[in-house]
Amino acid sequence: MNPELLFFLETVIGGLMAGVMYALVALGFVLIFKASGIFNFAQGVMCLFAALALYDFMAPGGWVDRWFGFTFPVWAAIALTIVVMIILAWVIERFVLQYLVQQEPIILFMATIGLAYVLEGVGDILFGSDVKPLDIGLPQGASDWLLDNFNLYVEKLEVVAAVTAAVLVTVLAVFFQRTRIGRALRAVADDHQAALSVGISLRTIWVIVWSVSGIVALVAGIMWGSKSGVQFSLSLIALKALPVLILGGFTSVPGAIVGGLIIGVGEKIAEVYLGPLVGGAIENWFAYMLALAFLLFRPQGLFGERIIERV
Amino acid sequence: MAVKSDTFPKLLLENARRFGDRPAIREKEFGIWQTWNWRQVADEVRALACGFAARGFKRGDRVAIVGDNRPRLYWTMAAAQSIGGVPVPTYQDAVAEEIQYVLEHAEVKFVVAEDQEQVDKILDVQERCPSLREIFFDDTRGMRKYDQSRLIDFEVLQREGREFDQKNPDYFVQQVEQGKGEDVAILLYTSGTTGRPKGVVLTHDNVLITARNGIEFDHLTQDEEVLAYLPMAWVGDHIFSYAQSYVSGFCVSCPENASTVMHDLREIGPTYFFAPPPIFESLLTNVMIRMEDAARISQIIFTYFMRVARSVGPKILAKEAVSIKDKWLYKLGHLLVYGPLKNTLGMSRIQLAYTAGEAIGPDIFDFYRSLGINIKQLYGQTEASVNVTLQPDGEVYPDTVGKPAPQVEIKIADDGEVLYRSPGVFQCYFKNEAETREIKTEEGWVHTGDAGFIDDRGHLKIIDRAKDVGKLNDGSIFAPKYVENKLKFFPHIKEVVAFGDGRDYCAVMVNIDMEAVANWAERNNISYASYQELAARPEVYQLIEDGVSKVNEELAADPNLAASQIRRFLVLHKELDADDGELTRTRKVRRRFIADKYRTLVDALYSDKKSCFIETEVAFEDGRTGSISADLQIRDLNVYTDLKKAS
Amino acid sequence: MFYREAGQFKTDYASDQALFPIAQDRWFVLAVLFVAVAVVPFFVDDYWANAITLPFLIYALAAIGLNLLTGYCGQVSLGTGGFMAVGAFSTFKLTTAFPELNFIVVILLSGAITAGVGVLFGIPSLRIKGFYLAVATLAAQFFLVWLFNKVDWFLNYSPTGQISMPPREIFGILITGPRAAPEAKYLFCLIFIGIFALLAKNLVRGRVGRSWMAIRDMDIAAELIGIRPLEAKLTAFAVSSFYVGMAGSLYFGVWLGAAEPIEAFGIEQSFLVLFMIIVGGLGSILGSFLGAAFITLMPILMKNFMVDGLQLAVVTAKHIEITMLGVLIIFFLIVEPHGFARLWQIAKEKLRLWPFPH
Amino acid sequence: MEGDRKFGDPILEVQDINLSFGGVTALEGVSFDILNGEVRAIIGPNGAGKSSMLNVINGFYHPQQGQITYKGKTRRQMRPHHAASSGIARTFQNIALFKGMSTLDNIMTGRNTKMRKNLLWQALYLGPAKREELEHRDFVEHVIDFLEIQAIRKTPVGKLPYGMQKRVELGRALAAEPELLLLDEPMAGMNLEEKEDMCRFVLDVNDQFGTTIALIEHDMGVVMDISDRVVVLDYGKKIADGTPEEVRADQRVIEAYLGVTRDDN
Repeated sequence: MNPELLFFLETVIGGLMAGVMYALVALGFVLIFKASGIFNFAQGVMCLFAALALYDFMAPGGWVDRWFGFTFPVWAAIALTIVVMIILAWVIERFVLQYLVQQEPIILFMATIGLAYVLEGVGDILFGSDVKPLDIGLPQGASDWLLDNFNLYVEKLEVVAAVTAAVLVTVLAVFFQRTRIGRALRAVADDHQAALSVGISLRTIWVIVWSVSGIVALVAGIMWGSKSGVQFSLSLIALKALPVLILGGFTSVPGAIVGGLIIGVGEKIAEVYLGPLVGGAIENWFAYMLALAFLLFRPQGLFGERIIERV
Repeated sequence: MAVKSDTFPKLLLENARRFGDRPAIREKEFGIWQTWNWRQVADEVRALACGFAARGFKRGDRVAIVGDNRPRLYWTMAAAQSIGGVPVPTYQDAVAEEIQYVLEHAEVKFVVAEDQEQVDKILDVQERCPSLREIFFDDTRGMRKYDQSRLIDFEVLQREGREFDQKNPDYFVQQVEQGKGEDVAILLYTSGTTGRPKGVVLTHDNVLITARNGIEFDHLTQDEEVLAYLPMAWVGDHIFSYAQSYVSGFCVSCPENASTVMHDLREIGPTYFFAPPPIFESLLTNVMIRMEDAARISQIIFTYFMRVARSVGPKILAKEAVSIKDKWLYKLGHLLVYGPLKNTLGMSRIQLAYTAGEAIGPDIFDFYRSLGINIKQLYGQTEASVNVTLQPDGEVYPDTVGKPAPQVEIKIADDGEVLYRSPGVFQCYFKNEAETREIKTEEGWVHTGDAGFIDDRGHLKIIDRAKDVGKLNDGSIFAPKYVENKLKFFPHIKEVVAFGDGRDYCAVMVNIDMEAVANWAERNNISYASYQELAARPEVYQLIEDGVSKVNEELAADPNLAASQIRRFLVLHKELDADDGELTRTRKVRRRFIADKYRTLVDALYSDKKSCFIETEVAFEDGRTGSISADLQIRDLNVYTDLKKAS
Repeated sequence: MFYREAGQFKTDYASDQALFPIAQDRWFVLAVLFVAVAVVPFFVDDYWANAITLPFLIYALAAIGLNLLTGYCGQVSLGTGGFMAVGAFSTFKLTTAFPELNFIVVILLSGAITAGVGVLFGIPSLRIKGFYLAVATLAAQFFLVWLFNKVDWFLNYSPTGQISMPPREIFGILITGPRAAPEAKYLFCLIFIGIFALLAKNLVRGRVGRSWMAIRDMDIAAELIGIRPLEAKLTAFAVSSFYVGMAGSLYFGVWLGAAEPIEAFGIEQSFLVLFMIIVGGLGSILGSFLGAAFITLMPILMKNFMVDGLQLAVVTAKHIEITMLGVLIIFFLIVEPHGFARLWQIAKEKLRLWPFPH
Repeated sequence: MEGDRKFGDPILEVQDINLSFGGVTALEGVSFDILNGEVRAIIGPNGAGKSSMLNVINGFYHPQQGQITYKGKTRRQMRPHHAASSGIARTFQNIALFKGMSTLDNIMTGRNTKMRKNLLWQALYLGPAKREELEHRDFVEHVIDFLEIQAIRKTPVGKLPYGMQKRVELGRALAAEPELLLLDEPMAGMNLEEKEDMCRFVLDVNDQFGTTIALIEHDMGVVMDISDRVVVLDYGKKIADGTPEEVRADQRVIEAYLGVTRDDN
């Protein structure tokens, strides 16, 4: 194959893989925004926090190791981390959100920024701020099969991430479509009263939503952590996911996924082909510009319907 | 001052000449206090007077003024007086028939009405006022739809006046010059507790000399701030807001409308203030009610410093010596409590406040004085151009109405009636020679109709209307008003009607004060659905009974009045109301009317019945009538016979 | 308690619409100004200037700027750091390119340039609203900082990647550079910010301010009664950016003296200023000052307490500080979501009504 | 009030207006006119397209077909700002006041199109800008006086009861000195007394300032009392047009109101 085309293909695939990761984080945002109208700025820090907790449960030298002299196997550590994220969701609802139910969206948004500070500070105090390699046994390195047969260089981890994301989305879709709680969650997005009529209190729903998005954060945290270690910068991937949200819409699950892929690919291509021309490091802002340019032509976003404004 | 101007128009021109740039009158309108200085007022009055003249107004013609306190209505007074006419202010809340009586009786030629509401009333009765020629209105709102032939916009009138003035430039000044002190200045209709209103004829001399004496007596200056909020038809407003303003040159402010008076009072912060006792009373009640919701700490501070104020405040106000500690405590109290309190009441700047018209509760009187507000009582009548007696500074007592005002002579008739003679004494009742002769003697003495006596301090003390003072069957004197007032000093009691003349004992009917009792009921978890239900609650009865007992205790202490102790009482199921004829427009009880209307109740009070059924006609605000009925309880009370125990 | 309003009546609209219609308020403001101008300078040393007064004043200016946009016009912006960078770099380029230019003119020009950039980044606000817009403003933040970092022209080809402020005088008094006296810096900022706070207050109580608030409260109704959303939103972006740009200019020129784009103008700056206006009170000029005071002073107090008082390691103290900042923000949002300005207003009402509760 | 009211030429004519949203038809071939100085009512069952009609008139909705003639100029569609600055003001069915502002400031926004002074002058609040602000304050105070809302002048509108908010909204529209005033259910949700007040204000506005009024109202009693002519819409079509008496007697109107039960009511 033409090496340039091959290079392009690799770039696109790399972009798609990165896009899957963005989509994962964006998914966490969408879940919470859909159910409660809260723009959860702490989503990124939740990924970091989940990854730190997971690391601590299984890695030598963590709190568990130091206090009890043993570490958990991977599956148990993941289960425990899930429990931690559920507890965290409960704590957030109990100590923060329930007092702010009636407030303006911007107040809730600020509260989640405050939350991000708290989680970051607590994470640092508990686990320290050094870089931790996260290894839960996911395959590393390039896929030999693709390299041999197509001469394509693709990270196995990224493939795993893509597959995991696909599975996660499917599970969530089933959860939302088929389970009673899931339907209640969808209802609450449209009408709080409707949700109450299903027989689940708003507060419970919020805890569930935050738990689910905590678990999504854990998955995202595992993927990013396995790729580049668990460190503070992990929380910054939240900033990466934001353009995805403008593109895909704050309330659309498919929007988050397709938006993530578009951003991932667009950014990768720009980085590779455009970056060198302007001095590099454009990945910080390019995604935003891409999303903005897109919005100018389609203000309702990817999957949004045209809004009829009424007075 | 070389020659004192002897009429209002001359005073106006003099003021405009001497201090034309000083504010003369203000009105809260369009969110701010619109102000006119003396020169502008003189100009407005001139245009108006010429307008009247252009429309055929002659010397001696009468102009009725119907409306709230408005600068233009005050100008109308001066304008009419300028060209030898007589202004006739009427009560703005009077119904059409009442206004019709005045318009017809006074043979009014022009009416200046405030707005559509007043115009409607006059149009209703215009056929019965043959002398009425034209109606002028101040507020054009909603007036476009009316037939405009006899209805003229105030501004149009002034425009015509200015044109007239240009053609006859000397007319106005000449007319003013023609005026003399002995000319009739104003015709004031007194509401009267019985019968038809009477038109009191006062001359410029009557009003101006009285006003001057008052100003000198209390050292008023042209820097006073006054809020004109009492009816223009009432002689008090005429003296305080009009005559004294013209004489001393101070500025008068008119509130935005009736509902904003308290707010406007606070904004203006008057230095010279007049209010009848009910207003002082409701302000105080309001303070107490608001304080009940206050935080604990503020309540403690408030209560403590109010106690300090009660003990030293009146002394400090009377410039008596107090201890250094008390002096500083009072200063601290002023910073923390009295100052803010006076501020919220709009009384921070009051130098002098008067109350009159009826007796004021000693508690209420002391409350204001202890805050450092120099409130005094006066005794007056329309027939005297107000002032008969005034309390001089330093001689202020809650139970007297003061010493004779300057140039006023007083004597007490054998039957206890108070008579006076002064430069303010009215000329006559308009078109009512008989009544005039009955009230005013050949020598110029006027019967007040009030019974009273001069105490050892030289102060006049009023106990009741002379004609109301009667005798119990045992021959002892009975002054119903005295008993009623004593009861009305309790915050939970709004109105009282006392009976006893020609009876074996004294019995009373009580009206509860809805606001105060409702508040008390809320605090004591007493539920009720209506006024009637609340009034009938046994707890409320007990509350009233406690008050009545206290009054009996006080009455027992006075040998002359011990026989007037109350034996039986009941609480009325409805509020006494001026619309039902039970009160006068000035909210005085019409005792005879009530005795007649509630004959069954009165009879029951003088039987041994424990309750009595009554059905009453009532008039609602929209003019409909209906009836309410109730089974009222009657309570018996013990009387104090042991004088020592009682005292 | 200290209010004596009886007798303070207004006879014309000018006095009714005055900034401080109540006399006691006027006296209070004059007293505060007197202390700030005539007393504080005697106590300002380098530490007080650089750690407390300058950050407070300069952040207050930035907070006013952001408050005009977010609090008054309802357009959430997360690009404050980027706009401050525009102000700072404009100042750097202008002072180095035109050494004769008066420093005040430089600041105003820097504000103007930032206003232009702000309008550019405000254009999306015409089509997108709420959080979509907030996220879009992040584009400004990241793009601008990247631009200043990458394009050497902005740095005057400085090999260290830093920019530093040359010394400049105003009326013969040194204001910038390491040799400038702390009290001179302080007074200069105080006067400058005082004037611009007043101008901002004037703006928000006039037609422009009402247009902004109308757009904020109900944009459709605003449009239908004749307010042009385009004009209102873009002027908000322009004026806001003008203020933020001037704050950036002072931040770099007077306070820091030297700056490195990524460090000094990162997204943390945007959040910090946003915190200030939330904690201080959205839609309040006074709140901008109170919020700036709180957010700048609180970490200092906390650090002093933990490092000097509890003898904690600096790193641990830093972590606790971040946590506490988060906790405090959440606490304030729960206790009084409308910020210090509302608390101030309530306290004032209480004082006016004392001893009555309402 | 005297019986015969005379009106001038049409101030506004809408012709053959078609409006649809993504396939859903809101208005279909609607034509009618509004004469200078009259009170014109637009009535019809819920969902008949009344509010849409007002939105077309002041340019918030752009019809796919038809034309609008306002003060002699014919256009395909209006623009909100143009409508506002050329003398069309309106109130809204669901109160659309600016919640964070006082009554005074809300009404002042109605003067916006009449204020000219630029940003700089305003920031300085000196000379012309101050004078302009105070002049408009004076005008607004007259509106406040007219609507008898002096006591709530400085109250934030969010704290006002519903009826008062409606009044403030009318004030905001009046502040623009409109030639054509559009009122979208001005009496909805009011008690009897408030309705009477509002009726009085509407008539007084019409009477005092000669303002032409087009209003949507559900209370038939009110409509019959205060309007000069009525246009009836049903399912986006005009079914009747004439004096209140004519309309009341119209068979199609009776059917629209009584004959057919709807689920959207």
